[in-house]
Amino acid sequence: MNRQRRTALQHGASLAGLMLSLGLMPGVARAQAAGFNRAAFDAKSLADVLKAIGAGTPAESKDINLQAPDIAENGAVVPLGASTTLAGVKRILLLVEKNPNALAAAFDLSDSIDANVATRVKMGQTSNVYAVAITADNKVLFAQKEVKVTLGGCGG
Amino acid sequence: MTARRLAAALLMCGVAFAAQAQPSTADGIARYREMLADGNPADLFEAKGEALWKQKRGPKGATLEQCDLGKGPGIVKGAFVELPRWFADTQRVQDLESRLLTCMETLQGLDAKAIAETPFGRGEQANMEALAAYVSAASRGMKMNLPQAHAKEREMFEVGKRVFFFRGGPYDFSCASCHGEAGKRIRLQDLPDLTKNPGDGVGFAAWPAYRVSSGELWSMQRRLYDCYRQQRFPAPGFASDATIALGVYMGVNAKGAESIAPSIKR
Amino acid sequence: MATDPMRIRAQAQGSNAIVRVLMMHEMETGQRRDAAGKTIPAWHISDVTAQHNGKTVLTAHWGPAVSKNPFLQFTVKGAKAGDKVVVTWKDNRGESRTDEAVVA
Amino acid sequence: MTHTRTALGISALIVAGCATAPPPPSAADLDRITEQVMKASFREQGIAKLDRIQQDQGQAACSSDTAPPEAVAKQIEAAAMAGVKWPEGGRYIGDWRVGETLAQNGRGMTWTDAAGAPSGGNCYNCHQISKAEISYGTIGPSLYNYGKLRGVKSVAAPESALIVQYTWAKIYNSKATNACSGMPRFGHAGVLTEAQMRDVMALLLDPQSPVNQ
Repeated sequence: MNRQRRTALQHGASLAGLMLSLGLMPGVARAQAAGFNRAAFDAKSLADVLKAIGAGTPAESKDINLQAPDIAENGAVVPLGASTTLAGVKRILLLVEKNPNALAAAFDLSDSIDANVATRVKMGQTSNVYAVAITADNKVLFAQKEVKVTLGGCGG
Repeated sequence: MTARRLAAALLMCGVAFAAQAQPSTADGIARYREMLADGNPADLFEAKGEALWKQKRGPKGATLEQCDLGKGPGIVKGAFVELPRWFADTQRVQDLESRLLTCMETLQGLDAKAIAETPFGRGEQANMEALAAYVSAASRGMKMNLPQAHAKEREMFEVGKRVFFFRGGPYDFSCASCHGEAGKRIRLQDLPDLTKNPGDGVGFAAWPAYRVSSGELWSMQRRLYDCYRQQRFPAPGFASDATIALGVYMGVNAKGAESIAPSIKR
Repeated sequence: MATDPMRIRAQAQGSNAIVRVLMMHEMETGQRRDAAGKTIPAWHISDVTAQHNGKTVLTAHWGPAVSKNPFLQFTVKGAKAGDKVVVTWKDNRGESRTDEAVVA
Repeated sequence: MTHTRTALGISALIVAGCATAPPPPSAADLDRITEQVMKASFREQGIAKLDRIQQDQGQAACSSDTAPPEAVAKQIEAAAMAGVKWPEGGRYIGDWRVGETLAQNGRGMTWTDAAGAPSGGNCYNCHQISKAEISYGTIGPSLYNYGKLRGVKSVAAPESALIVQYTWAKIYNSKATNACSGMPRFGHAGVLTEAQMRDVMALLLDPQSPVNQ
């Protein structure tokens, strides 16, 4: 239990770092949000980011609903979604911990969009995935889940 | 009863049952497939195929709208669930792809031989797969109903059965090695028993399909080509008689199965 | 402009509209090598925007980890049957594609 | 009536010089047509040459939905057993870790593989083997606890000799014990080398292997 919690906190810290350093924090760099943030998507791993920065601690939250399968028959297409009933969510991020670049997708939501988005991502191997929600008042909340990627048939 | 007693026992031990309950692998995979079913990228290929069907192309600058897929020129709906079938004009039993090839040649003036020799997913073969998606989609929800009235159709069924059971290659595999018995799987992939009707939307009634692993739309021709690759056989020619005979065998066996093509597959 | 159209389905549900989008794109990761061992450069949709009746309501930024032929689902609040939804994607080569749908 | 009409029809056709509605082809005709269809339909690609669809006796005898006659099956089994090459120096057991990697590996001998590229054992495609791997096939029987269930406490012990040799023969040429086995003849067909077979043997039989935990 303790070890799990520590791991979660570690991930949390690294996530905050990733977002802060790369101008993804709402209010920090609104203007940048309009364009694709190269650096954010180049981050090689959560650990890399953790090393570089250490600010902000996102909290794991039951209010964030991460939709992901327990097991994926093929890592090329893994459905991932995030939703929350919390008010004022401005941004949703979807990450895959063990991918070469952790961040898969970022969504900037206007007031007209429900905090409920879904897409599909590639996963190179079994990994934790994260859904992160950032509110207008800079609360950073996340949910995580392990998705098992199985080996395929025949030629595998 | 036993399950309830077990649950009670676990609770008494202070262990939350829910935390222990691991959904089975099969349930997990089923859930994964369910999540993918809504939003099948095969839709993209279907749309592309429809545009190609209606587009004037080739040296003759014609559309495929007069293509006879077996139910008369221009009739697309219901054609897929009756293919392969005998065609009097070509004096051949043809499957969907070989018939499209005929139409591309006769109506549009395209070079059928060159298309047959093009690798899958490239050039006109990519168009062929989109067309296959479009034509099959027009029969979605209909039941497989291949004709067997013509002697050549019956002959192709018998030949197809023999091809299906033909063992060869360094691994001694035939189609039947994997698809001759119900309830089997390779790794986690369920294998339909293609010697009988494997059920609605399974096996022959599920192809063409969007392949998640390659992100491409595979027609039955491509499905068979890759089966033979994994059987360690030499390569079957595109629209060759062996592949068409297999189509007749599997299609006739699937009589009454509801077509869900183009589906989505691992 | 990219030639292959998107498939956009926008369905009214209560006072909202659920929008599902499929886009035809390679989404090359930049991690793979070709037969000669040369890295195949990343090629992916980087930006997606959605408009509801002319107003931008959603902006997404994607890396190459989004699957080939991407799927996107979102929900527009206060959208009703007959409203127009426009989706645009842009990739890292500068290609783009815009398609629209009417909420049904 | 029907008979007369058919006879008349045939004579009329002979006059016309063409043939329609001939009697349905016999099983032998269909075998011959199938042979022609196979020959005309396949082309060599990469390392997969056309000799791969030249069937040997065992393949031909097991190419229908009915099993070959008992006598034929026995003959195939005896010939296969006689052809088993036993390992040099009686060394049957290698490294189960390498065996596990081989069992996971489903590559080799397709037309997309390079000539001479080592093949995997393909084992998990059809068999459950170690408990840890949940992605396993069910075409073949479960091999979990293979050695343990057969009482193998030491692979070198004399009482293990029979099961060790049986397993080697099974992997080398599955037809030695079952004429129409669905399993490739790994040794006979040169899919696996002798060293690789030793490693797969270890995976199944070594008491230290996770298969026997």
